[in-house]
Amino acid sequence: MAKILGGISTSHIPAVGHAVKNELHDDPYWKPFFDGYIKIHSWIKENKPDVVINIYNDHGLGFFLDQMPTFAIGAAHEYRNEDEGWGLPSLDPFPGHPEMSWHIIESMVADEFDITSCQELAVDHGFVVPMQLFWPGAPHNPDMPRAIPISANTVQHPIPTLKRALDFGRALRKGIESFPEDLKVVVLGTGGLSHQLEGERAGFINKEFDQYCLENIAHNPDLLTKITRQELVEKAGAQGTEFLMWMMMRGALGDNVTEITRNYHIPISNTASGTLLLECE
Amino acid sequence: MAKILGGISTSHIPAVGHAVKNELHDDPYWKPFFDGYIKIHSWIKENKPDVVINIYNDHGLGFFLDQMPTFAIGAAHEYRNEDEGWGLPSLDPFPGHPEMSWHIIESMVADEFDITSCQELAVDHGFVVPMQLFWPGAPHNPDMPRAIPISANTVQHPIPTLKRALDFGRALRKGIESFPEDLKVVVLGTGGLSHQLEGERAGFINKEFDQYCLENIAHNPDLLTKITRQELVEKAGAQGTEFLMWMMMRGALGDNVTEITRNYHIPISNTASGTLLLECE
Amino acid sequence: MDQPGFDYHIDIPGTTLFDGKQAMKGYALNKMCYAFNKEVNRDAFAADEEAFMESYGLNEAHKQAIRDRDILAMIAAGGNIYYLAKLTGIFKLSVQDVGGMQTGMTTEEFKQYLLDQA
Amino acid sequence: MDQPGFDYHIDIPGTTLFDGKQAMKGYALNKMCYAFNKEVNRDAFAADEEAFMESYGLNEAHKQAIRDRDILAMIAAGGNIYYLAKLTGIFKLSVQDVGGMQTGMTTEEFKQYLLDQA
Ligand SMILES: [Fe+3]
Ligand SMILES: [Fe+3]
Repeated sequence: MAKILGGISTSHIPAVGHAVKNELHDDPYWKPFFDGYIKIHSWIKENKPDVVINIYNDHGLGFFLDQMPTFAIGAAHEYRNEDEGWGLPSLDPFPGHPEMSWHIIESMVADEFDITSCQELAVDHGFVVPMQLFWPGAPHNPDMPRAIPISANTVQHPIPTLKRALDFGRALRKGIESFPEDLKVVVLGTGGLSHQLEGERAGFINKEFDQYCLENIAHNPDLLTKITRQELVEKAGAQGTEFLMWMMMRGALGDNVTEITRNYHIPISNTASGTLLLECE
Repeated sequence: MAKILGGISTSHIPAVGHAVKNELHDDPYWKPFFDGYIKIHSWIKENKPDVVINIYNDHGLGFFLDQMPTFAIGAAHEYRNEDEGWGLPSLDPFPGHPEMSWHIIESMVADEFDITSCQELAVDHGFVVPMQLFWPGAPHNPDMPRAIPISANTVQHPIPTLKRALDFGRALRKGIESFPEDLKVVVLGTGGLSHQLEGERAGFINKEFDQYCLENIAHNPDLLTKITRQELVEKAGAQGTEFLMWMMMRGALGDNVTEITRNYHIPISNTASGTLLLECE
Repeated sequence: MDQPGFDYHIDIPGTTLFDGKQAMKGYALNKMCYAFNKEVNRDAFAADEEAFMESYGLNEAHKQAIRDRDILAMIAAGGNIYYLAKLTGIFKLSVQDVGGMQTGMTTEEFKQYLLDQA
Repeated sequence: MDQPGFDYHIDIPGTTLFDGKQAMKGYALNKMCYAFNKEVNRDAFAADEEAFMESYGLNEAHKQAIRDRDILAMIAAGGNIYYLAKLTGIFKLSVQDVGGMQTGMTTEEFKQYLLDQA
């Protein structure tokens, strides 16, 4: 049966793609950020997952408002990284694992999650930047696992509640663990932490709230479901709602986890960046 | 507050559009079918609903497999009826009620239904044929209510369970009834009853099973949630899964309903056609 | 829950459930058929079937089933009847023609079969 | 449940929640910006802004906000920042430029404001 090794959450700021391309790892602005990924690289090298479930939020590439799903799961043979409007060169496609995708979708729809299945899906920086961070040279890193993208809506309110996000992860765990092949799986939760791009409050960052989330997500995630979505916007900023992805990831890791590494740094671009590696017990 | 008057379920066979256009109401093949709608016409004339929630299943016009939602709710100013591939002339657009759409979507996402919101949606015969049946000349019938389409996936397995469909309707009821304007609402459930288009079993019809569903949906809908989706395919035929729409409609009507009229006729095209008008108590 | 293991679906003779397994096989075929919602694509297919199929990346099983007008083979190759209906529309086949072709009946026999179930 | 009535959202100063009300106002604007994912549309916009806006059915509030390069006005007119970012990319504005424009700071001041929150 498939086994979940652990989960890794990270911010997915577009500027990171640029920094990676230009090898700015030792630049004074970037060093405190990239240093957060050293232990993650060793963990990945040691554990070599076969499949990566990448929980991210699309930013207006894969989905538009004409049909905006709350939860979408990729079920394609590969996922193309396309131009998001800035003319940046796109990475090569990421190979998928449609058999496992369908297994998960079957399990989750049976468990009353109203999934949008995506047999074709263009993936943006929310999906790609974490792949580049964890598997340098992605998708051409020799250890690159096959990928399954899962996207949650943070573009159009109403967005899912924090409770629904955590429950989504728990149902996802059941779907992954019942897959009959012996595969090692890692789950990513990408986005956040506090930031806001629009309005007179642009540039808003909330260190205290981010620390509260980081303190509780590993061992007390249910506490965080008390946060309403409006509070989340207020305290994490309009785009800090991406913390929902961290909750989805957390749900997939089971009750007990060990924190392997954590990093928090202000600012990268407009964002308070955070990373967390949780290993399943 | 908005009030749900009742629900009307009906088959939505494409051939009906053709029969309506050619005024075949008194043709011997069609008369037993069209006679099923006489009482429904009087009920609509008496009650004059302001809004029609049309729960149907798209057949490959509004959605494709690239992004296939389990439950989609329209949130557009109008809905276009487009060519489904047969070159038939399309009806004029149906005016929507986006304010009520968003109210319902807010309510249902808060209640943990993972809605796909659709701010642009082409509607096919599943939506249009029932409108033509109930409001002759639609959308230009003077009594034509504003419309909100809701589509459930019956194209790509896994489809939602009968229990989830009924629960969807119950959550929908809560969303409609909390809308603060005094509007009269009718809920449609379109599709079914037993039929199968593909395979060596094409032409399959199951009178006994249809009657069982018709007997129980008004006063004992929870009993029908015991039917698994595989059983539904086996007993109702591959396209008889459209009965899910009837379950969704039923959920929206509350505990107690009065049956005003019922019709069942074999065959129209490949389908056992059925109609039911249930009034809320 | 009605799907205990990896094989979610019961065997229903004469019925191919369009699940993930079928969808993986038929994506290109279904995508082409979905395009037939638009008249311009129907016309392009009619003008040059082979070129149009090639442009949608159909595999040989898809193509041969279409060349043979063999509905059962299209379904076996991953076709979904809702999308295939747009193709059979181009071939001027009614739902009853398609029913007859799949069940080995003439269209008249198939119509009678339906009537007999009343 | 955190939305008791018809007004679902609390007031957060300086923040416009992109909910159904905003979405209804901004659909044409956002649809145009979504099209900027493709280079051909970015080029067409750059070649003739007015004609391109007209072809997407933008209303006068949308158009004037774009003519003025006024981000806050675009948001007030129903624009969503994720789609607008594709437009501001065409204008060669960085995320920090956009932040400064909305908060009345220079880009350098805005960058310092971010650093000061460390
Ligand atoms: Fe993001
Ligand atoms: Fe149908």
